[in-house]
This record gives sequence, structure tokens and C-alpha cells, in this order.
Amino acid sequence: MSGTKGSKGWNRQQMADRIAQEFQDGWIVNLGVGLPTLCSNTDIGDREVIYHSENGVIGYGPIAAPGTEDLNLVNAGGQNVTLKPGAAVVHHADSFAIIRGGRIDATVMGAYEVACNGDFANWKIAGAKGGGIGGAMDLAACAKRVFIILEHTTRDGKPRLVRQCALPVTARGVVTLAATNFGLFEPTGEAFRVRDLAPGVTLEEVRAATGCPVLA
Amino acid sequence: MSGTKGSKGWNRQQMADRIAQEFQDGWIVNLGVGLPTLCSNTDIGDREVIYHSENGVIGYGPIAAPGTEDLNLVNAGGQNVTLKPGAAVVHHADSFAIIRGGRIDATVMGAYEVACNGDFANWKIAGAKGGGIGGAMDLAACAKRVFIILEHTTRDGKPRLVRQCALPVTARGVVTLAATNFGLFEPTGEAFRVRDLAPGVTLEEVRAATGCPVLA
Amino acid sequence: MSQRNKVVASFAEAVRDIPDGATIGFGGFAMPGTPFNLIKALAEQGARNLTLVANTTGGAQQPRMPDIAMLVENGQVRKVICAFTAATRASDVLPFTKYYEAGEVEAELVPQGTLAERMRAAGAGIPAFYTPTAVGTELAEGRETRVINGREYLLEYALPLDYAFVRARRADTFGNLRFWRSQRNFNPVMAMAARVTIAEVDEEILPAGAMDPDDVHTPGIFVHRIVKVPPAPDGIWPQKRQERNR
Amino acid sequence: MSQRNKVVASFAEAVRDIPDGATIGFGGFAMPGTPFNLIKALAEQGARNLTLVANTTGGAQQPRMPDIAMLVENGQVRKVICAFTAATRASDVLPFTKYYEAGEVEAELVPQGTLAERMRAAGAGIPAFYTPTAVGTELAEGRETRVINGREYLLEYALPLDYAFVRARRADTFGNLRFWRSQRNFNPVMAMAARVTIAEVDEEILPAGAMDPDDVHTPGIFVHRIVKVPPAPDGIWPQKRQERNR
Repeated sequence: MSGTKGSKGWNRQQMADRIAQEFQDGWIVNLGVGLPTLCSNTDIGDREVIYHSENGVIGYGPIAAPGTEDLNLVNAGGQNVTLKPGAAVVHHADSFAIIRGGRIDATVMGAYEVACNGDFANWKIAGAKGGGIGGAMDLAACAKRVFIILEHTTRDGKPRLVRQCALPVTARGVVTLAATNFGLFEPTGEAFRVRDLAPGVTLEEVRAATGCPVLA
Repeated sequence: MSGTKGSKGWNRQQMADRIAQEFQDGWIVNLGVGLPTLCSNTDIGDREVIYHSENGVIGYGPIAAPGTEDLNLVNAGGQNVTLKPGAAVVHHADSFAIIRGGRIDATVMGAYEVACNGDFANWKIAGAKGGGIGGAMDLAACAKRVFIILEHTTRDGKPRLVRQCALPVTARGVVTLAATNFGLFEPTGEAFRVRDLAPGVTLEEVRAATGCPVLA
Repeated sequence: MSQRNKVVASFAEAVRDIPDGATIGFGGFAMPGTPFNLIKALAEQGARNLTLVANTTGGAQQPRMPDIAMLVENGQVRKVICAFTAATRASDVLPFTKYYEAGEVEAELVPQGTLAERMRAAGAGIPAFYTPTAVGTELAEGRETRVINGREYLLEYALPLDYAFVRARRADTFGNLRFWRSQRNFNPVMAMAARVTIAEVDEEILPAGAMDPDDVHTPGIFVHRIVKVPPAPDGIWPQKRQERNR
Repeated sequence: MSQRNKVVASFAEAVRDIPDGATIGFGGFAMPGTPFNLIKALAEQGARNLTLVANTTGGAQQPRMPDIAMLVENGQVRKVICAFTAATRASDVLPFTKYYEAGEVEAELVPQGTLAERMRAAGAGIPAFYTPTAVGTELAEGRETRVINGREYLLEYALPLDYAFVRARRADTFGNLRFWRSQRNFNPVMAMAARVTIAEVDEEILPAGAMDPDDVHTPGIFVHRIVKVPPAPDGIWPQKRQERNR
């Protein structure tokens, strides 16, 4: 989840844009903290998406313009957002009832690692005592689709798309698609299948930077 | 739960009055359909009781005067009631969260039988297929105190205060006090202890009409 | 399914796609919040072999309003799941009883709080939970219990619905609902439990944005079709009934 | 406890009786709905050996507001139960981490939805429930799971509280509460789970009856003490923080 300045392929917004292109009209979508938030900037034409935030806000809109913030209205990342017409607020147990109950068409999250068996890891740093789960495990286990946005490799060049997660997983076998700066990838069990390559990125480059087989 | 016209001891309102005298200031009380409803007519001085109805009404008041009924506001018996200042409405799952969560200081119910071991039966008529449980099993299992109002005997003179319920029970070992036309009785395990006798009723008469030992 | 405008022109249209064998939940406790118009439309639509979930089968009061028992009388029902499947006074006769005793319809009797919680659990993705209610009774016979912190509890399973019929006071085009007083009752949990929720609504449907987000009782993401109840006699409204004092 | 007037004059008075060893839950998600004034009063009151339940231990943001970690720093805390017990980015440092890594405080890490549901279960008299969340993860290791309809679920237990600290926009003297926007978050479920709920309230306390019964978010039967938050600087209010865009 580090900055992508100077890295090859898509930039942060383009990764988010590619995921947002998957959203269908009428979907209820939960955007995680950080990179996923950028999906709400994407122009997806006349498709209408309802954004749900784990703190119970259903139907939020763009970040509030400076000076107009309601300090008692935030998204999952604590940013002051606005509300769209038709918005509703519920409490935390009801908000996770919506998540656990299967009403979320897609959740978008950041991650440290995604495995080709659909596992992913995003709550515990290597060697840390404790972690930050937030709503990630509920969303990962229960959303209809789990989209991940992450850099294709770590800062020191190690693959983040791997055969098996080295870090403790958030959920098993749930990832639908992962967008990286190199492209859009679908875990198929034994490999990742390329759904899209970012401009200027070759299949060979992807394969060299990925910890498991990559299918064209 | 038949009429008491001509029967010995307390009348219907007096039985309810005796139970209502047990209510303490600040209690949250659930009144069942029928006889228990009469408790809300009782003058209990400056003690304030909050009436809860299983359909989610917290803080209801007297039955609405004819012509002023709100047809969308009823108590557990379907009667159009009024609301007191401070009232609140919740949905059914939250209403039974209040019950199951132990917030009800006392529930008052009718019954066919009460046993001296604290069991009681009020949901299934002998020989019937099916029954009417409503909120009775939740209230009986979870209220802090279970008060029962019932006639001391059936129309043909059989005791309703018994050693063991013949009918299927609503809950086991939960009855705090039972008020009948003969008096107020406390189940002690092997017997009923007399807490009050109705005017003109003797201990001997109670014993003759009761299906288990009665302690003075 | 569009989230933009869920308003449907008629009750018939709103229930048209309900297939034989569907499980349908009904809000309502006594008259308030009962979707009379949708029940009537379902009777006219004719789907059969249905499983119906409601507080009661109805029909004990006069005037009789459209109720679950009418669908039973109509031959549309395989099973009911209710907190009342028979009267509690020998002198009362429920219309349902005749069919139940004749074995023409199945019934599952569930304590009211357990019924509400099973629906809420279905909506909340909780497949099962423990409750103290009904422990030690006939209803718990042969079923799984568990002692937790020294007390015995009964295992209960979520009860998901294909459709929910609800009645609300107010709605916007997005499907956000508000109920009036005890009209709320089972309606929000029925809506949570259902794949498709159909609401009949007392007032004119508001545009999205006209309801304050803090005032919504049931969020629109739980509601899929909305029909305005027309004035009587075309629409069915709660009526005064004889006061009973049992 | 009187239901008539629950208004208490000061935060100090509202928290005075909290004993050592109590379990206390805190509403709040980011700034909205966080009971800053009650947290500060608890720090001044000094009860020790506490178990604290909240979304996070706090302190990651500037300006720093009264938070759980301050009570840890103050030596009052035995254990925290949170959805965040460490940062998710190596570059972030939580004030809590130092004490946790030094073994001076225990922590139980719980997924946020499970945390909310455990509190709701405590309030609803449900001692345990099953959830799909965390199945197959480190959090489920060695714990009881069960397959229901072909899917594996984890058994989770209710988490009852001795006290809940909540923050609301509006209250009446009976304790009925309304929250503003995402101020609601955990507050209603914390209130449900607690034996004693203490609310700090933004607006002047209303007389009972001034709030419409359909507009109440948390019924007064769940609320025991209410304190009006005074204007700053005597009272602590949410403040703008630097926008972070990670």
C-alpha cells in the first residue's frame, strides 16, 4: 500500500479505476481504507453504486469539501464524507448484519499478499504483536465479491501475488480479482489468470514478479 | 381465565390489584393479554412503572378513549393504547432483546395451571393440536419475576395450583407469585406459601381447593 | 434490480413473480403493520405450496381482514411457521384450526421472540444461536441444548425468507421505510430476512432524499418493491374492531 | 434506579462508582460518537484493573483526543478487547503498542462485526452464536466450529458489560437517545450490552415526551445517567484533523 510514484504500469488511481469498472448498476459496495477509497473517484457512467461504510453509513458520497465537513459523519477511514439522496444510517450491529447477511455485492480492500488459491492477508504485519482487523474479516468472509488493490511487489521487489500467503490470512479462498500496478488478475486455484495488463507491462514481466504461475 | 362473578374471594380487578402492589418504582413491567391488563388500572401511588409490550412499545399508558384511538398503536392484546411521555418504539427483535436480555423486572401472565415447583402452563389446551405461545415462553424464561393471575380452580372445581402441571409447561421453576381469587401464593418447591388471603377465605378452604400442600 | 425507483403500480404486479413453493414472511401484529393488500393480491395470484411465516394465522377478530388463514383456506399453503397455531381459550375458534386438525396444512409453533430472532439472524448472516426460551418445554424435546455459564440454552436456526410482505407508513423511491408506532413490529426483521421485500405504504411515496438518513427505520437496501395503498375501498386499511376484554 | 430523571451534573459524578475490575465498553468510530469527556473523567477517577471494549485503542491521529490508550498509559487497564490492537502499516505507531509489547496489558483482537454482534448478543440474552467471520484464520485456531448447511462457522460468545460510555446528539430526561449520522456506530449496542449506561450528550437535555417515540434510536430503559457536554473548552468536542490519504 506504499506510493507508486515511478513504479511501472498503473498508478494508484488507475488501479482503483480498473476495479471500479467491474461495478454494476445497483450494486452495494464497501470500500476499505486507503487505496480502495479512490474507487469512488472513478467515472463509471450512468451506473449507480451505493457505497456502504462499516460504521453504518449507507449511501455516502464524495469527501466533504473543506469548510463543509460534518465532524460527526465519516467513512471507514475516518474521512468526513457527504451523503447522497436516499442515504440511511444504522448502528454497528445492523451495519455488520448487512455485511454478514450477504447484502454487499463487492468489497474492495488493500492487502499485503494475495494467493492464487483466493486467500489474502491484510491484518497483521510480519512480527507484530496484535493486528488491525477492523471490518476486513467480516467483509472478506461475507461479501459476494472480494476485490483487492495492491502493489504487484514489495518495495524490495518481492512478489505480493503468491502461491500461498506467508502472513496470517484474513479469509480463505475468497478473492475475486486483484488489481495491481501491473494489471488485473483472477486467482484460479493454481495460478493467476491475466484479465488485463497495464500499458507497457508484458506478460513476462508479470511472471517474473509473481510468486506462482500466471496464465495469459 | 373465566369470569369470577359469584366466585369466592377477590374479583378479577382485585387479583390484578394485588399483583400490581408488588410493582416497585422504576420497574419495567410486561402485562400479558387478558387479566394481567387490569394491573394497569391499579393505583400504586407515586410509584412509576414503565409498561413494555412485546410488539415493541415501551412506555404505554391507558387504553385510548373511544374516538381517540390510533389504529396503528396496540398493546399485546391488540387493544388501542396511549403513550406516556418518554415512550419509545422498537421492532420485534429489539423488543425481545429487551425481554431476553433481562430488562423486564416483572411479567404478569394468565395461566391454566401453576405448580409449587414454579412451573406453569398457559399455551396449550388439553387435547389441542398446536397452541398459542406468543411471547409467553420468552417472558417466562427471561423476566426477573413472573407473576401469574388465575382462578384458584377450574369451572368444575379442579385445582389450578398443583404439585405438577398436567398440561405442557411454558417454563420451569420460574413463577415468583400467583394471585388467585383466594389470595396471593408463593411457590416454595414442595408447597405454596400463603402471602395473602382474600377477605372471607380461610386457609382450610384454600387447602381443600389446592392440589399440593399449602403453608400458612 | 435498480436501486433508483422501486415503485410498482399495483399489488398484482408486485406479487406476480412469486413462484409455487416460496417461503414468505409477513409483518404485522394484530392490525398494525399487517400487509393486508399484499395478502389479498397473493390470494388472487394463486401461488401454491407456500411456506408462510407470521406471528399468527389470524382470523380470530371481527371484522376479518385478509390473513394467513385465508391463504390456507384458498389451498395455497403447505406450512405455516407462527407463534400462534391454535387459540389459547377453548371458546375461541381460529379459522386455521380446521385445516390444521384435518392434516391439510403443516404448522411449526415457535415462541415469538425466537421467531423474531430467527428472522433477524437470517438477515444478519448468523446461521444459528442459543436462547433460554422454551428450554424444559415440549418444544425443546429431542432438540440440541447446551449449557453455557451454568444455564441451559436451546439451539435455534436462522429462518431465511424468499419474500417478505411489509406495511409501512412512509417510503422514499429508494425504498427507505418508516413505520408509525406499533406498525413497526415484525416488519423490519422480515425485510432483513428476505431476498425480496415488498412494501405496501400508507402515504404518498417520497423522492429519495426527502427522508432524513437518521429517521430511516428500514434502509432501502432491504426493500425491493413499493406500492402505495390507495384510499379505501380500493385499498385495505386497519379498521376499528369491537373491543374485547378477556 | 429512577426512570424519571437520569440527568447527572458532572462527568466526575457520573463515573464515581465505577469499581476496580469493571468491564467498560466505549462507543465511537473515529471521532464521531466517542465519549471523550467520560474517558477523561475515568482517567481522573482512577479505577484500575479495568477491561475495556472498543473499536480501537486510539491515538493514531492528531490532534490526540482522550482515548483507551491514555487509560492504559495511566496504568488503569488489565485488558482491552478491540478490532485494532496494532497498526496495519509499519510506519504507523499506536500509543498502545509499547505497553502491549511490554506485556503490561492484555489484548483480545476481535473482528469488528463479531465485536458488535457479541455486544448485541449480550444485550439480547443470546449467550452464543455462530458466524462465518474469521473461519480459517489464526483467530479461529483451537476454537469450536460447526458446519451448518455445508458451511463452516465459528462459535462466538456474548460479551456483557458492566458499564457503557456513549455519546449522543440528543437525549430526554428518561434517557431516550438520538445520534447524529455516523455518531451512532457502536453506541446503541454498547448501551444494550451494559448493566449501566452513561451518556454524554451534545444538546440540552429535553423533557420526557419531547422526542417522538418513533424517532428514538436507543430507548431510555438502556440508559441510566446522562450528562450534557458543556461548551469547549470545558467540554471536549470532535475536532477537525489533518486529512490523511493513505
